Amino acid sequence: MRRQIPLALVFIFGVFMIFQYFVPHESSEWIYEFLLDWIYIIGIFALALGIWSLIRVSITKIKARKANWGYPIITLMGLFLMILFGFTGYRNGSLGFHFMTAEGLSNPMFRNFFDYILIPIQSTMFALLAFFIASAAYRAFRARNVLASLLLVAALVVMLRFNPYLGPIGPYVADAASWLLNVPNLAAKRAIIIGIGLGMVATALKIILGIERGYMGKG
Amino acid sequence: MKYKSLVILLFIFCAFTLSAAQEDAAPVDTMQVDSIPPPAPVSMLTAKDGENDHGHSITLRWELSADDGAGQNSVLSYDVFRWVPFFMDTLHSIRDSLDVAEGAVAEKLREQRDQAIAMIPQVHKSYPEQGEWRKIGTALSGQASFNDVGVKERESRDYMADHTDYYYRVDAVTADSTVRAASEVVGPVRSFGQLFNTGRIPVFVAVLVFGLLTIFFVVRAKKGAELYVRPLAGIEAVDDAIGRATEMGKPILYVLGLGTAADIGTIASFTILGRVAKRVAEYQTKLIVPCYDPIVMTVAQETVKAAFLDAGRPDDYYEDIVYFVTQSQFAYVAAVNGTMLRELPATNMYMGVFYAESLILAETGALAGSIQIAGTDQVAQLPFFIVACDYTLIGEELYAASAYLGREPILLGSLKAQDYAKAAVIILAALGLLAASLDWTAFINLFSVTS
Amino acid sequence: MNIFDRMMSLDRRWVFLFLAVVCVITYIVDFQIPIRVENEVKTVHEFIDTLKPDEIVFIAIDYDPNALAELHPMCYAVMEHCFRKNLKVIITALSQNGPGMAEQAIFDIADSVKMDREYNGVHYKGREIRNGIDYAFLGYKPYFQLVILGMGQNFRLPFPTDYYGTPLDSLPIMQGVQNYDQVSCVIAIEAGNIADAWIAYGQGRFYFPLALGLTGVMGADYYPYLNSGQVFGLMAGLYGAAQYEELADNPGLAKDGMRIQVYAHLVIIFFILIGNIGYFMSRSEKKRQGR
Amino acid sequence: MRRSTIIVMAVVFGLFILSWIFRSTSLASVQEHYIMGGLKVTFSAFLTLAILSFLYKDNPFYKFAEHLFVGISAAFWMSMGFWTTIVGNLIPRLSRSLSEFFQVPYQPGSYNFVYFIPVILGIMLLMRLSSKYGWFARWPLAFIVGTFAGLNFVRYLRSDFIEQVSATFVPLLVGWQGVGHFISNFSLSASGQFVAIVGNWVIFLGVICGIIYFFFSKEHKGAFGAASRVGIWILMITFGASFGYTVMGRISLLVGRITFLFRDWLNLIS
Repeated sequence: MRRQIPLALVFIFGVFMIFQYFVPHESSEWIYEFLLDWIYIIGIFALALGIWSLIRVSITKIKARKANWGYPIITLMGLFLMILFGFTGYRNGSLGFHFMTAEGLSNPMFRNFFDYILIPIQSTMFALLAFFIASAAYRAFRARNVLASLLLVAALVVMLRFNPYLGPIGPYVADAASWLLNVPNLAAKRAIIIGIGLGMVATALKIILGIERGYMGKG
Repeated sequence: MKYKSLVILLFIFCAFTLSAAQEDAAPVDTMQVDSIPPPAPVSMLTAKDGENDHGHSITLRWELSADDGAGQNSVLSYDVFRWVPFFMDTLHSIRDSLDVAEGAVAEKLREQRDQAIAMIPQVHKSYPEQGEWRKIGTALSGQASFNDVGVKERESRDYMADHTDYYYRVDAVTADSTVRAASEVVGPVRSFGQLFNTGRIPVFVAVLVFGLLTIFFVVRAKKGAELYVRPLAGIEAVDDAIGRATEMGKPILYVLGLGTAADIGTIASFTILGRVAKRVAEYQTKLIVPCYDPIVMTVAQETVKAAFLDAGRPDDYYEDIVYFVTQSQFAYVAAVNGTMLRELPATNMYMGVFYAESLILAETGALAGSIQIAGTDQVAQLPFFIVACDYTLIGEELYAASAYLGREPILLGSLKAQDYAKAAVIILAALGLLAASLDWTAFINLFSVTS
Repeated sequence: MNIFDRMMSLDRRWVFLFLAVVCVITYIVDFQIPIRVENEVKTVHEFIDTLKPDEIVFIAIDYDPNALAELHPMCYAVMEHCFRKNLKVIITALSQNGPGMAEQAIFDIADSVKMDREYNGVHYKGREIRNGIDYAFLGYKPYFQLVILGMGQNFRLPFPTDYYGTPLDSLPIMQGVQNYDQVSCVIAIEAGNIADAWIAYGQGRFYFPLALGLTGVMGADYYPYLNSGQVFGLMAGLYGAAQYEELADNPGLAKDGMRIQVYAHLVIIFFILIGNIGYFMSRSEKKRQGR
Repeated sequence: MRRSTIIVMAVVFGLFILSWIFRSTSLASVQEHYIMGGLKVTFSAFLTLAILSFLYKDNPFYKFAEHLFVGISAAFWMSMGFWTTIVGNLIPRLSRSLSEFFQVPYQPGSYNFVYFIPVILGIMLLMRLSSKYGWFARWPLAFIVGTFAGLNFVRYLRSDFIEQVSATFVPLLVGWQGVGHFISNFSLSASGQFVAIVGNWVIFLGVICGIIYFFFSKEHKGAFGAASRVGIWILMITFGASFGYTVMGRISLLVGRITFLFRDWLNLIS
C-alpha cells in the first residue's frame, strides 16, 4: 500500500497529462490549470521543509563546535532577520503582518537587504565566471589528442573573431568563426537535442509505467 | 483645402492608437491629401469556429481587395466588425460596478453578471435588431485572415461566449479612413471547443510508436534476451571514484543541480543518486548532497534512505546527508563552493540540470583536487563540463546512466528502444533530405505540428 | 621542475591576477585599439557621410533598457555623426520603453555636439542642437506595424504631434516633409521583432534605404536580408558599434568596451599558448631523455 | 586566532569605517539619508570584495558573505513564496475571513473547493517529519512527478524530436540551376551558393554522425565506428566554439563589477 498508491498516482496523472495535450476542450484546460496551480502550492509547503532542514543543519554544526562552527550563526541571523522584514511592515502607522502596500513593499529593509546584500553578492558570484573561464581554458585547452585539439582550435578561432591585430588573415578568421557558430554548431546541437529528447521521453515513459522507481523510497 | 477629411482621418487614427489626449491638438494648415477613390471590397468572406482550440474564437478569411497591392494599391488595412447587441453594454456596466463594489453588493452584482452571461446566446438571436456593428480589430494590408479570439474566463471583459450566433463584416480601408468599402455580412457562426487537436496528430503518432516500441523491448528484456551495451567512460568512472573516496577516507559530493522535480533530467539524476548511495552505503563512505529545491531535497532523501536500506545499512542513514541550502542560484553555488574547499571531497558528481553555475562549480572542484564526473541535458552548459571535468555524460548519456549503473534488463531494454528511434531519425532525415531536394512537400508536411 | 613544466602547471591565481589587472587597466586607461571594419558597417557610415547638409536621416530607436549596453553605443555613434554632418534627424521609438532611451541619447549627444571636435581630420565647430530645427522626436505609439505603414503615407497620421505635444506642422524641420520619400534613409536600431516590421512593412512597401543596428545575438539572423539587398547595411552588437565609432573617428562607449574585451581575450589566449608550449616542449624533452 | 588574522581583520574594519565616512560625506550634498547611503555602498563593496577574495583562497570574509547570502536568500524566497502563492493565489479562494485579514480581494467560485486538495497534499508532505506517517509524503511527490512526467513526455517528443527531425529536412543543392550555372557563378564568399551547399551537407552529415555517436546498443566498429568518431569530432568543435563565444559575455559581467567598484564606490571615474 505504501508504494502501490503513489505509483498508481504517478500513472494516473502521467497518463492524464499525455491525453490532456491532445484535448483542446475547455474542461481539459481547466484541469490542467488547476494541477499546475496545485504544484506551486505544494512547493511552498516543501519550502517549509527546506527551511527546517537548513535550520537543523546549521544548529547541528553550531552544537558540534567543529571547525567554522560560528558561521552558521550568521546564516541563521540573516534568515530570521530577513523573515522578520519579509513578514512585517508598517501600514497606517502600525506594525503588522503586511507585505505590499500601495507604496510598494511595506518594509523598506526587505528591499534594502535585497538591493545591497543579495544583488552585489549575486552579481559578483556571477562575475567570478570571467576568471574561471580563463583558468579552465588555460588548464584544459592542451593539444593532447585529436579531440582536445579540435576543442582548442575551435575555441581559439572564435575567441579571435574580432581581434584587430591579426592583419590580413583577420577577415578569414572572422568568417571561419561565424561558419563554426552557424553550421557545425547547429548540427551538433541538433544531434544532442534529438538524443536528449529521446532520453527524456523514454525516462518519462518509464516513470509513468512504474519501471523507473528509484526516486520513490522503500517500505 | 481638404480640411475636413484630414481632421477626420487624424481623429480615427489617433483613436486607434489610444492617444486620446493628443487628438484635438492637431491644427493642420500646410498639408494636402489628394482625395482617394473608394477601393474594391474584400470578397469571399468566410467565418468559421477556430480550429483545434478550446472554443471562444472565430476565424475569418477573405480574398484581398482588388486594390490591395494591385489596382489602385490604396488599401492600407482591413477593419473587422462584429455585430454586438446593446445588451453587451449592460453586461459591461455590471462588470464596471463589480470592479469597485465590495461585500454584499459585489455578491449581488456577481449574480447579475452570471445571469447576464447566460443570456448572451439568446440576445444574439435578435440580429439585426437591438444591436450595432462594432470594430473589433484590424488586419494589415496583405493579410487575408483575422482571428477573433476571446478568453474563457467569465470574469474577464474579453470573455467570448461559445454556442452563440455571431455576425461579421470586413471593411477595406484606405489612408483616408472615411474612404472604405464594406464586405458582405457573414453569419451566423458559432464557436465551440474541440475534443481532439488534429494539428497534433504527428505527436500522437510518435507517442504511440515510441510507447509501443519501449513496451515491446521492455517485455522482451524481461523474458531474458541478452542485450549488449557499449561501455561509457563516465559510468565506469563512477565505481572507481567511489572506491577511491573510500581509500582516501574522503566524502563524495553529489550535486543535483538547479532542476526541480519537474525536470526529467533531475529525475534521471535521482536514479543515479540511488545507485551511488547504495554503493556508498556498502563501502561506508560519507555522502554529501546539498539541494537547491525543497521538493528535490525531499525526493532525494527518500532515494538515499531507500538505497541505504537496500544495501542493508539502514542505521548508517541520517537525514542530513541530503540537506537544503537555498533556492537562489548563486547563493547555492557559494555554499557548494565552500563545502568543496572545506570538506575536500574525493569525488564531485554533477548530475542533472545546470545553468551558468556549471563552470564555477567545476573549476572550484578542480581546485580542490577532486575527481569530477558531470552529466547534464543542458546543451549550453556541456562545453564547460567537458572542459573542466574529468568525465562528462553528454545529454542522452545522462538518461542512459541509470540503466547502465543498475544493469537491470528492463532498463536496458528501453535503451534498445531509444536506439531504434534514433535509427528511425536517420532514415527519416535521409528521406526528408530527398523530399526537400525534390520539393516533395507532402512528406515534409507529415511532420508539421500546427498548433 | 624545468621552465616548461612550470609553464604547464602555473598556479591558476596567476591567471586570475593577470586577467584582473588587464581588465582594470584597460578599463581605467583610455587608449585606442584598432578595429577591423567589416563591409556591412562601412556601407552605413559611407551612406551617412556622403549626405549633404540638411538632408534628413530617420533613426528608429526601438529598444528597452535591457538592451541598452549593446545598442546605446551604436545609437550614440550614428546620431553624433549625423549632427556633426549638419544633417537633420527624425527620431521615433516604437518599443514601449523606447522614448526614455531616445531622450537620453538626444540629450547626451546634444551636450557632446556643443564641443569643438576634429574627426577624420575635419574640424567641426560645436553647435547647439535645437528641437524642431535640427531634430524632431516623434515619440511612441503602439501597434508598430501600423505606425510604420502609416508613416509611409504621412508622418502626421500616426504622429499628429511630436513627443512634446507640438503639432508637426509647427516644426520647421517637418516643413515639406510628408513621408519616407523625403528622408534619405532609415537607420533602425532594434532589439526585437520590430526589425522584421521595418523590413516587411517599411522597406518592403515603401522602398527606402534601410540599415539595421542589432544586438549581437540577432545579427546572424539578418544577414540574408543584407545579401538580398533589402537592407544596405548592418551593425551587430558592441563590435558593430565599435566599427562605426572607428569609421567616424569618434571613439566612445563601444570602443571602450571592445578594448577590454580584446585584451581580456588576448590574456586567455596567451595563457592557452603558454600551456601548450609548455606541454609540447616538456613532452619532447621527456622523449629525448627517454631515448 | 593568530596575530596576522587579527591584523587583517583590523585593517579591513578600519578601511570599512573610512569608506563609510568618505562615502557619507560625498553623498551629504545629494541625499537626505547620507549616512545610511554611505553604509549601503560600503557594505555592497565589502561583500563584492569578500566574494572576489575567494579567488585567492577560502577565507573568513568569503565565509561570512557566503553564510549571510544563504540565510538571506532562503528567507527572501520564502517570503516571496508565501506572499505571492499562499496569500496571492490560495487564500483568496479558500477563506473570506483570511482574505480580509491579509487584505486581498476574496474570489468566490464554484470550483474553489479543489484548492483544498493541494493543502491536504502539502500537509501530507509535512508528515515526513513524523517517522511513523512519513510515507504519506510520497503521495504529493507521486502527484508532482507523475504530472510532470506526462507533461514533459509529449512536450519534448514534439520540441526535441519531431520539430528537430523535420528541421533537418534541407535541400542538399541550394538554388540549383544546373552545373553550368554553378560553375560559372562559383565563389568562396560566405554568401555564395557553394558555401550554402557545403553548409547544408555539413549540417546533415553532422546530425547523422552525432546521432550515431549516441547509439548505446551497437558496438562502435567499422563504418559505424568511423561515423561515430566524426560525430564526436563535430561535438568537440561545437563545444570549443561555444566556449569561445561565451567568453565575451562573461567578461562583460566582470566589467559590470569593475564599474561598480571604481565608479559607484571609489568614485575614481565618472
